[in-house]
Amino acid sequence: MQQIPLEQALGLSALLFAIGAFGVVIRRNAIILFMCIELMLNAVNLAFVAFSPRSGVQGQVFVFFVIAVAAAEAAVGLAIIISVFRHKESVDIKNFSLLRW
Amino acid sequence: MMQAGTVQAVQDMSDTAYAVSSVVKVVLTFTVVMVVVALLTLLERKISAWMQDRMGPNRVGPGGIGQPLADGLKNILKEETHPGEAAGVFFTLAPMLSIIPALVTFAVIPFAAPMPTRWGVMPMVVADLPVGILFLLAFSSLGVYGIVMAGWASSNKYALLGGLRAGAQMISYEIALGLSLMSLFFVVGNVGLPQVVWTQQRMGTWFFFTFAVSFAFFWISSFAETNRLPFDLPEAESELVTGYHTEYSSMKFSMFFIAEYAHVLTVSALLATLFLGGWDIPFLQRDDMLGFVDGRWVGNVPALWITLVTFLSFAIKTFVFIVIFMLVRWTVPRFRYDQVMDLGWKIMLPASLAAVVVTAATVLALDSAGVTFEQRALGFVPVYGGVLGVVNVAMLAVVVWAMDRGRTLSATGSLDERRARAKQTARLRAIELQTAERGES
Amino acid sequence: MLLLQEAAVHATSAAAGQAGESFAAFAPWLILALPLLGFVLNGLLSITAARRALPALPPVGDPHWDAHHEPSEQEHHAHGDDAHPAAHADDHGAHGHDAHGHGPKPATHTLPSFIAPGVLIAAFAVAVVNFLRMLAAHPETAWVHEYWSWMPVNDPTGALRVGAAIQLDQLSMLMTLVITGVGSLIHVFSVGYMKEDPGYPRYMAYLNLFVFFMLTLVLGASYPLMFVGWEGVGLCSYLLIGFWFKERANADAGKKAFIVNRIGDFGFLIAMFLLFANLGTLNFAEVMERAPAQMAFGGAVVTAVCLFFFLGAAGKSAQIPLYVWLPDAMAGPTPVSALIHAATMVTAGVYLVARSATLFTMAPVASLVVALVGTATAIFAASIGLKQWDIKKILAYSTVSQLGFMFAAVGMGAYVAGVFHLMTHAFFKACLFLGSGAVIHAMHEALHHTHSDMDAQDVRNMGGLRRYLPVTFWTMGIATLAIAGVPPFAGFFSKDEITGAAWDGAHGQLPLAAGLAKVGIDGTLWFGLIWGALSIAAFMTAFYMGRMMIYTFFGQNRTGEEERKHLHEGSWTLTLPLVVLALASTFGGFLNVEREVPIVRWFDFGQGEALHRWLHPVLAGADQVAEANGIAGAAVEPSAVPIAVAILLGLGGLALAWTMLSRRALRTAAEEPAYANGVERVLYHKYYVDELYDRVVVRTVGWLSRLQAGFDRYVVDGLVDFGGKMSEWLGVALGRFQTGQVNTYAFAILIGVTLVLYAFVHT
Amino acid sequence: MIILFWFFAVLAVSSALLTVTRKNPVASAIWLIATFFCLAAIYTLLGAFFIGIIQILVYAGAIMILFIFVIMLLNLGNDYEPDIRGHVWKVVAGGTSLVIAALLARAFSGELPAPLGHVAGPASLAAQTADRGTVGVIAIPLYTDYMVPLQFTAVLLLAAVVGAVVLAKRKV
Repeated sequence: MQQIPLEQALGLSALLFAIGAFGVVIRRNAIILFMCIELMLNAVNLAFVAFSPRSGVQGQVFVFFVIAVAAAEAAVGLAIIISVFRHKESVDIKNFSLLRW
Repeated sequence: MMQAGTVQAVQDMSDTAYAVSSVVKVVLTFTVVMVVVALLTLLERKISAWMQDRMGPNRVGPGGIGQPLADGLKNILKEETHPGEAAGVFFTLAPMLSIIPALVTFAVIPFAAPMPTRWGVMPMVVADLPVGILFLLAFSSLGVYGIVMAGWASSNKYALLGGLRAGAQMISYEIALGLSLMSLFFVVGNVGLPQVVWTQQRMGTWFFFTFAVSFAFFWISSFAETNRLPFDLPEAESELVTGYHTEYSSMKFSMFFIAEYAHVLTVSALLATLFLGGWDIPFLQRDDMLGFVDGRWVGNVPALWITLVTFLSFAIKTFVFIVIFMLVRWTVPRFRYDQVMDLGWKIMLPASLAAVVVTAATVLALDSAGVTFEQRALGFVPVYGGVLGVVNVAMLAVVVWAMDRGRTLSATGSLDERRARAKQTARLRAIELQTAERGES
Repeated sequence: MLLLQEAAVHATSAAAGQAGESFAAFAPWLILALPLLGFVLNGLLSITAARRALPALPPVGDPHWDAHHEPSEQEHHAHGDDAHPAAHADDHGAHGHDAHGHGPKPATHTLPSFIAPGVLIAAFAVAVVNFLRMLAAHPETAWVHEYWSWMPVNDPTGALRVGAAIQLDQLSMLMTLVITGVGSLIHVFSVGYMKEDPGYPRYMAYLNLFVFFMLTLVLGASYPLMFVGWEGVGLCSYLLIGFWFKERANADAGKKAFIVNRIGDFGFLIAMFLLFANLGTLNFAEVMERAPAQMAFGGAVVTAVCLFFFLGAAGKSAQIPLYVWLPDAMAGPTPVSALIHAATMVTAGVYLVARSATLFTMAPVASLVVALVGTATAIFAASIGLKQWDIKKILAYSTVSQLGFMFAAVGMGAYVAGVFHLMTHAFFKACLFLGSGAVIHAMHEALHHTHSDMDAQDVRNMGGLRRYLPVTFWTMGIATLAIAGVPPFAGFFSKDEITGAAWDGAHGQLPLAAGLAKVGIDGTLWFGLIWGALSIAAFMTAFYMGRMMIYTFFGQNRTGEEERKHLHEGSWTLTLPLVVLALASTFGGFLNVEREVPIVRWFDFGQGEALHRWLHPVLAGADQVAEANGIAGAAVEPSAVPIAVAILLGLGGLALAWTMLSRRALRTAAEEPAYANGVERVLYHKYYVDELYDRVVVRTVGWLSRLQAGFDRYVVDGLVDFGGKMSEWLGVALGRFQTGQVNTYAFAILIGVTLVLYAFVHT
Repeated sequence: MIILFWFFAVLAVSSALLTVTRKNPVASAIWLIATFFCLAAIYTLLGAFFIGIIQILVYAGAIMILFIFVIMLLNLGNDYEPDIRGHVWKVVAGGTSLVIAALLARAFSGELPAPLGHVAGPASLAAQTADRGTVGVIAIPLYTDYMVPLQFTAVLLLAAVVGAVVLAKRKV
């Protein structure tokens, strides 16, 4: 079985990361923003996993932690979105600017 | 039990043979499953009729055997309705999404002992994934997408409610489902389903006894996962019309139906595999084989007749579970929604957590005591599985009799509610009395 | 390395076990644990009592609330409040007679009466068992047992290893006996003296805690452990001086004691650091073993160590110039003064010097300083004592003076004499203090009945108490004879040994004299001076003690008609300790008499000088050092002169007091002026030392503090405020970038990531 | 293998792009799930079976369900407001993202640093998998070398659960 070249996997990771970052900048829907962030996290995960055939299993362990943290983040983030939605009737982040000067 | 001398006789398949056999297995399995599903609809109607003392379908073919075909034809030919407000693509996507996971899950279930062929020994499982049980958990959790999306895309409040209910219910019970399987990992030591079957063979006890708590919880959860009575809240006719598939008609509706029966079939097969020894034939030692581990054959020599008999064994076990599914449908009334959630979160989650801990402790104790799977007391009583089983049955008894205390398993509501109701009645009666007195005076 | 050291430690302890093979310590930890247990129990009781005494609703704006509304135990608050008659009068008016009902006391105020003395007596019993075993075995080396490792610091230069270890040898045994024995008696006395006080359980808890720390101090096998006890007793002293902390003056006295002691502790710490830096250990056994080898005789290091240790000792034992806290410490309850500020804690300094005898022998200059400071303190404090009117103040200055005697002794290398005097002093001074407590107790009760606002502690207000308090009179009389140095009472022998040592030194027959000669100082003149000064101090001691006794017990009673009816002896808990201590003061001196004294031969006390022989193993190290450096004392020629002088001075002082005062019609405080002429005035005002300290130290520090406060306020705060303002402006300016739009932030982060990546790729 | 990888890679990138650009949140979510599936496949191709299945189990099966759930609960999917920023933003952000992608690709294509880690070393993943099993290969370092992070993660998850409940509760 032929191994997948490391560079290609990493390139994919970079591309996905850039797409996610792009989404974070241009979207204003808080939920979609979250999803873009998840996309970026996944891009990083891919990089970790891509290294693991070469560098051992630690990369995968880290991915495990990233997934756990992502789950926690999603739970809290979505709860925040729900509670904000109750007040503002919207999930558009231009309404979430309470903490500015 | 293992016969080491026969290792050389068994050949592994070449890559090409493997690929060809895989395709054959996929096609065959799919066909068989679809046919069985079709027959299951008939079976259900027959059993329902039997339970209600009626005849059931009996017009198409002898004993109504052609009824599924007729139903299929009707559904294909019927007009498809598409609500104007429905969200286009998702409305169409939803039935597909619900049928796929049910079918895909079947891929990891071994349905017979490995079959010797001219090109080597063929494992009788579509895909012996190294992540077997996890694959199962992962894909069973995907079934919820189809239902949720169907409910949402219909733009119908009943459908949406049904979809949300289904989502919440399936997520809730998935936790207990996963946790109940955790205990099995301790003993099996791997997550492949063939290993599960093999471990049951070596241990001499099936897991329905060894992991009684897991068995009970998995079974209950599987009712919830298939949305069958008493957990059919997503499609509760009396409350939500028919829930998430209210707006569906013809083949799309049919696909939900097929998905449900496919799910029942898969879950029954899983229950058979995980807890009733899979294709293991009771009291027969010839079927004790695992497969190739690092290129070496582990277990007895495979033979064609063994494969056939074990398949029969597997089929019977699965059938037993299917029938029970259907019998339960007409036996137990539907839960109320809060009861469902109570059972899932307040009883099954803590109980399965506790069961995991106790089982882990027992396994640790047994391992430290140096007890092996093969060990037998009095020549035939399995020690390892026996001890675990006794512990588990005791735990199950504790769960059922001490923890529940008539809160969830009782059909008439929780103890608190009954008290509250009694109080309310008393108050109403007092008010009545007062008004009566006032009226008199 | 560490293992080797450990092995070595084990080997030495094993060797120690072999040398005193028949000495097996009997649960010495119990001696420590019992008072601690008492503290815990009493502490819990006191917390319970405090809980119960909590008000339901604290009234706002009523300063007298405490006095009025505390539970009924408050009613006899005034009884314990001996140091503050003004407050007593105040209280009095507030209560009236109606508050005097004797209701049943809650368990929190009855249990301590059994717990506190009980644990002490038990500890004393354990100590006695150990003492008897030690007496039988007479081990040559100390018994050291490490219970657990307390401060193991594994630094590369050489591990600091301080274990929670108990050292039992003849010196610590003696101290333990004194502490637990005298402590038991004083605890019993406290039961009678304090049981009406609302803070009774708290008092007993503190007292137990004090004993625990004091025992830690003497039983600890290393300087750090000793320091723990040292600080602990300081803490308890502070707590007990300020026991009636509702009075500002008491709290201040506590603080004064605490702060002055800190100066001394600083010295102790520096000495420990120096020791560790030079010897690499702080355990007594190892220090005494390594010191002669690793430090030069009379060198700067050992001298500095000893001087710093002496600074610590001066703080704790109230030597010039740090003695000022002790007279103020009389603000505490009288049994506290007896236990802490006369019998035990203040002698810790003497114990420290005796414990470090090896070091002090190696540092003749430091020893001479110790002796001179001790002598100066002795005569200085004695002279102040001449003109004090407060009975406790007289005793306080007497204590300072007697501590001076002890320091003079240990300074001159007469360690046994110092320890001997420490012991006898513990007996007679405790007796005197307790007696004064009994007197004050009686006076208070009498004055309380008539609501008089006379000072219950002023000797001018007493007079003729002999008839009303006979037991107190006789016991205090014995103690007075003892402190005045009248043979055959205890004080005579111990004090005589000290003056005798000075006499020997003046004739060059002391090892220290030889040691001084070795570093080029002629010590004989100094020792002569010391002898003279100590003799004068002894004479003054006899005089002021006689004066105190005469004012208190002789002549006309000056309390007044009505009060006189209420003067009576206290309960047995008050008198029993007095009697026991009086007996000890009478016969305690025979512990260390020379064989030549007739009475010793008469009673056949063995070879005589029992204490000398008893303490010999402890001081063996010092002797070895002296021998190794060729300064071991020449054969002492016994001389009758110092003995004769001592007897004459003691009797003479008492006689002078009798002739000067007894025939005069003594007058009350209202009639008798505090002082008559300039000398008396200076003495009455304690040489204005407190005022001097106030002017020189306190005010200077105050000015410096104000200066520093100004610097802090204007310069430091200004800078900080400027920083604050700056960030405020910056915040206002930079805040504009906070658009509140997450996208913008994300974009900013993205730009940053890009830059970092660029830098990463292009380097 | 390579072909499969490219197939899934192209699929992943296109569904990621669709995730970012779809106006409908549900559509975005569905496409994101598709991306996750592709990634799971790629993980499996890379030999990380366990991570691949966990990706589906956790991301697709739990996290995304939550997203969809919330979207539906708030009923955002039907009358969604257009929420994509203006063209200037799109161009600038797109440009920056491309620069980042290019820089990352550049960084990855250069001399990669030597494998870090002393724990398992660079021993080939396949050998370790054969030795310890699919799950064991992750589980053994997870429960030995990474025990403390694991515990912290557990605490974090618990905190998140409690936090989510408190936040989403109507009455506290």
